[in-house]
Amino acid sequence: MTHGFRTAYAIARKDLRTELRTKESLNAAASFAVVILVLFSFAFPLERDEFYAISGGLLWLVYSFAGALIVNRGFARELPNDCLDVLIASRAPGWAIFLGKAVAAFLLLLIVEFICLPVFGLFYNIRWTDSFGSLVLVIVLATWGITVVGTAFSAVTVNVRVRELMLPVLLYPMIIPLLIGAMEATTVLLSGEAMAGDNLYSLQLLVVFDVIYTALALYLIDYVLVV
Amino acid sequence: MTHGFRTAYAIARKDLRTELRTKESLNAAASFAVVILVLFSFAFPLERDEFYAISGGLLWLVYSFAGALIVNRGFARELPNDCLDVLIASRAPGWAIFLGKAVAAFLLLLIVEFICLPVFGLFYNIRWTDSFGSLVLVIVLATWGITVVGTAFSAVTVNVRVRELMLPVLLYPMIIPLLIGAMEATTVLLSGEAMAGDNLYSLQLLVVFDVIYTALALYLIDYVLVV
Amino acid sequence: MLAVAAERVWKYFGDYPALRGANLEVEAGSCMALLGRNGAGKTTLLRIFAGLSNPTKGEVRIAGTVGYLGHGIGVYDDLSAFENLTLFGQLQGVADPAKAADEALERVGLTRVKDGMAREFSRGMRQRLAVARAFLHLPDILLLDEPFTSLDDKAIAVLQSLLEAALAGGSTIIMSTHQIREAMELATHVAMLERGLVVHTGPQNPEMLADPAWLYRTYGEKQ
Amino acid sequence: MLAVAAERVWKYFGDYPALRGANLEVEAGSCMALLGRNGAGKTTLLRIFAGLSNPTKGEVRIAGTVGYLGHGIGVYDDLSAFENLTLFGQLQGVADPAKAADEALERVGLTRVKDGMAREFSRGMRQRLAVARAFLHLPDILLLDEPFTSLDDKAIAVLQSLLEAALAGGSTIIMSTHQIREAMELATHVAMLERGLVVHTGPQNPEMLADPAWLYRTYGEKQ
Amino acid sequence: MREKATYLLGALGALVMISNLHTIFVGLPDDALQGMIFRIIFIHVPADLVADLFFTIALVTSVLFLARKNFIYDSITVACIEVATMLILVNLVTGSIWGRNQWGVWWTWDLRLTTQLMKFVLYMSYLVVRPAIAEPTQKATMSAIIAIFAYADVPLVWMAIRLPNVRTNHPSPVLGNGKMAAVYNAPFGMGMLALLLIGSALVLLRLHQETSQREIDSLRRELHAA
Ligand code: HEM
Ligand SMILES: Nc1ncnc2c1ncn2[C@@H]1O[C@H](COP(=O)(O)OP(=O)(O)OP(=O)(O)O)[C@@H](O)[C@H]1O
Ligand SMILES: Nc1ncnc2c1ncn2[C@@H]1O[C@H](COP(=O)(O)OP(=O)(O)OP(=O)(O)O)[C@@H](O)[C@H]1O
Ligand SMILES: [Mg+2]
Ligand SMILES: [Mg+2]
Repeated sequence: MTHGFRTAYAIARKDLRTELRTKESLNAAASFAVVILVLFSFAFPLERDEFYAISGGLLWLVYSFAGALIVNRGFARELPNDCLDVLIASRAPGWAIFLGKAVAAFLLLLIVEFICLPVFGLFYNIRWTDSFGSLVLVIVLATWGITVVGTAFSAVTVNVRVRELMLPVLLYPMIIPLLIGAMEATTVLLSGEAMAGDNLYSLQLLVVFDVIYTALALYLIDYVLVV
Repeated sequence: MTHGFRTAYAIARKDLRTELRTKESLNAAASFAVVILVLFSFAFPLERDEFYAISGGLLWLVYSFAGALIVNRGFARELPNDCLDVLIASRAPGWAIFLGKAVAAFLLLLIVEFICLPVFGLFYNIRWTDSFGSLVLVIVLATWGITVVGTAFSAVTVNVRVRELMLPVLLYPMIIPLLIGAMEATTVLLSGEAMAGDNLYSLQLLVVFDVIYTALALYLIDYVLVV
Repeated sequence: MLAVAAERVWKYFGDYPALRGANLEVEAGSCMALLGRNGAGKTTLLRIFAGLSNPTKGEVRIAGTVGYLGHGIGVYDDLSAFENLTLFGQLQGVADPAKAADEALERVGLTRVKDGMAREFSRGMRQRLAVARAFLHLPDILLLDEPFTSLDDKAIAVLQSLLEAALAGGSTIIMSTHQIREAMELATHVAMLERGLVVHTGPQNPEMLADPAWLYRTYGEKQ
Repeated sequence: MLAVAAERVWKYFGDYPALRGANLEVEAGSCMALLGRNGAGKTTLLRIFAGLSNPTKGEVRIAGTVGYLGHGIGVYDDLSAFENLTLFGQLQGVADPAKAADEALERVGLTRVKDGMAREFSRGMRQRLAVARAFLHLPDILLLDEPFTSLDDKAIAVLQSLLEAALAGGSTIIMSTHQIREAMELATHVAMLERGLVVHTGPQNPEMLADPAWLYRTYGEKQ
Repeated sequence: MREKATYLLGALGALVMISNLHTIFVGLPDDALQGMIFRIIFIHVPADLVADLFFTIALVTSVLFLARKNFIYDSITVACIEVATMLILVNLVTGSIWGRNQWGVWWTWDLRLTTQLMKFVLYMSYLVVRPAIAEPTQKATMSAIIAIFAYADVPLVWMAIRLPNVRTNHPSPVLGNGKMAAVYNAPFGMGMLALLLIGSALVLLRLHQETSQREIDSLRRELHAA
């Protein structure tokens, strides 16, 4: 168990270090997110008030697109030089490899999200600072859900010929419930309402989603990695 | 010249044939597009009339996402077994290879788009049959623009380590003027207005875009293929 | 004492049996050359030994720690040589990864470039780094899949001397190869696979050294 | 008559010169083995001959049509053997692609499986298909980059016999390899590259056959 | 020597800038319509014009690289694009501040603003993709192609307030058509000169870094290839 967590830590550190060295997926995801924001704004020429009604939806669409790019790299990062084989052949348990990669992707996606947030606020004239604390909670919960499902599917598709096609096709339908929860919660928060009463529903949804999929992924990953 | 066009035809046929055999990017793009349509309808809880105002934007967002998936395969399809080397080493001129791939991607994207159109009409209660002729014209012009730029960048990024990240990063900003034109023209058409007068502006934009980028791509492709 | 044993191991890829009940026993301290035609199942068997693949049927016993070197070199291009080795030291649960890394770099003669990124290394240096990585935790058993492929004479000599040192240190080696001559300079035993079955195992003998085709002619399928 | 000539060819990768003014002349009808250590520039030179890369400086003359077989086999997995060959026939501007494809399949002995998808072929069959593809338009010059790598004895024999037939038919062959022994069974000439320069060219001689290391010892850099 | 000239150029630019700021804030009266904020024009517009100039140089050097394969052109291209992209950011930020003051919002989606933002994003993606390509010749070639493709947005931004019938909130052209008060001409010219000098100094600095980086890289490669 301790060895497992140490392994997870080593792998997360490795992923973050190589990523921060090349900044490939960070740069790509961040600039992609900005481009999508621009595209949306052009696609939807709405009034400012209408934007508040769809602000949560907009934000999470952008986040989920950026997320797909980042988790796509997850296990794909191990493909050159057959590093994945070496990881598996080492004594490292499967769940630890998975956890390390998921944590790294989670942190990277969070970075991208917190870069996008002010840009989003600026472009759409939306105030996001009022309920920042609750917003962070929602973002963290939903982002963990996206990365845990995404990293799991990145392991599933890592040996598929058309990986970059298959990952989004698998990922988006799976995270729709999560996104709906996150979108609702975010719209509520950005519109200035408090996160209480009925609004707590969507938070509960996020927590349940996270718990179920994290457990599933940690449990099933061994079957995915060694066939 | 004739040899060039024959080559282009042979390559387009090969790409279409392998694609129709495996249906990899067709299936992926089509199901991705449908998933996005569903996501949007959750993200934007708007009234039916409001949907008309953003219908063009919506449609072209979906089309450009599907397009990115399809053009991504363009030159990437030549990577396994180093087929690209063989193509280049054959007497085939670069512009012919490019043209063949662009035409194949164009046709594949058109297929996906015409699969999505009725689904879109159904989900959002939008009538698209009234001005079908003009709509086809807009779709054809904009789709050619997307595929020509996309295929060019698929050649540019084919040897890049993180191709699947870099292609969308390059593609979207480049096609935004095109998408703006296509979105406006489509919204106009779907709202029942005629394609005349001021509305012709966006059509002109599409034509200019297509001509410039096709010429650029055909001219520059040799520099990309052999370094 | 047996270091590795495979008992009636089957491996199906879909409906196709790549291994059809292969038996193999490798004595601790020996160097086994795994020979066989393309598609005989050498890589499949080695991957099962390394834990990269589960046998469909049959049993595999491994007595000790394993180091694996496949077709890819298994190091990260964007990490330095030293970072690569400490990472794998941590994964292997080595007590002092930094020290182990330094020692391994010393063994393969890369101390001078320990802070260079792996991506900038030449083919030969990459190969050395890969060996350092596979040997890092001084494994009891080394599994090598076509280790001599595409290497020049100098690189082959380096690899052979590293393997010799490992053998002298008591490690067990199993390697697949088509370059029988290079392999025979090290191998104490040979095993021959054919269509998923081990059709011959035995100690190396002089005929094999002199005439690499002898083995195929003697034990191989009649054509 | 010269089939291929390189004159003071330089190739920079960034600021690093992989070729530093290499000169090479290959007589039509000969079989040239291109030898040299890892990183000497063999692949770089062959790719320049094949038109896959532009030399930074210097001149390359190619007298005739070229067939290229690199590390990858260069056929599409999702096309049948026949479809693959007709496609390449069309690209090469062969007069009757279907007929040429049939003949090529006949030559390499794949007629029986001509409608099978390439992805379903075994390693040996894929190699044959690759050779058929490279030979399809009966090119005057064949460029082969490490053609024997990872092949078993049988596959090597098949490839050698195909190459022999091509040579007998008047083709010129240039192949890079580290498997000197296999190459010497065909080669009429050898050239040795070292750090981007051709340091020796000449006809094959008996020493090379008996002792592959002789060449490196005689012409290679003192270590 | 080269370095000293570069710093001198930068210092000169800074001097011009400071003296011009003095003129602008002390010598000019507030604008009748906009009040104090109009002064931002002396940064806002030159930032974009100088950036466009550098983008144009980058276009030319990109074409030259493809034609001549000399890495110096690639270095000039990337130096110009980096500095120009930064200047575009200056234009965006000043425009945004101005917009907040005049329109009440930081941002609005019209053709001018959007195309300008796209210019920024396009050249950012140039800078993002570059490091992902390892082999220098390939990096330079692909970068040149991207720079050529990206340049198409520059005239588009220009046209965005000059074509009839486009929906935009941005003021229509005032330069070169006599719509700007004559007193503004001198400080505007000085603003241009200041940014041009500072921009050129930065470009030269980046160029210097880029070439020495390539030398270091090649030395390291020689060492590692041994
Ligand atoms: C973020 C918002 C803005 C952006 C991205 C932007 C962008 C630009 C660009 C690219 C130019 C120079 C190119 C050209 O002259 O065609 C320009 C010029 C100019 N801008 Fe802005 N601008 C913004 C906001 C504003 C605002 C709020 C004002 C004033 C209310 C303003 C006033 C001007 C003026 C007067 C010019 C000179 C026009 C000419 O004669 O060419 N801009 N702007
Ligand atoms: N992942 C896979 N999916 C399907 N078939 C496979 C897979 N891996 C191997 N095979 C098949 O199993 C058989 C044995 O393959 P293996 O790679 O073990 O052979 P090998 O002895 O290593 O051959 P070579 O000398 O060519 O490396 C082959 O027929 C191969 O096609
Ligand atoms: N695309 C590239 N980018 C950077 N450097 C390269 C590239 N291709 C080759 N090189 C370098 O050029 C030199 C010559 O490489 P080349 O592949 O031609 O050698 P080779 O003789 O074929 O070696 P091997 O026997 O290992 O195949 C090497 O140092 C290599 O690292
Ligand atoms: Mg094998
Ligand atoms: Mg080579």
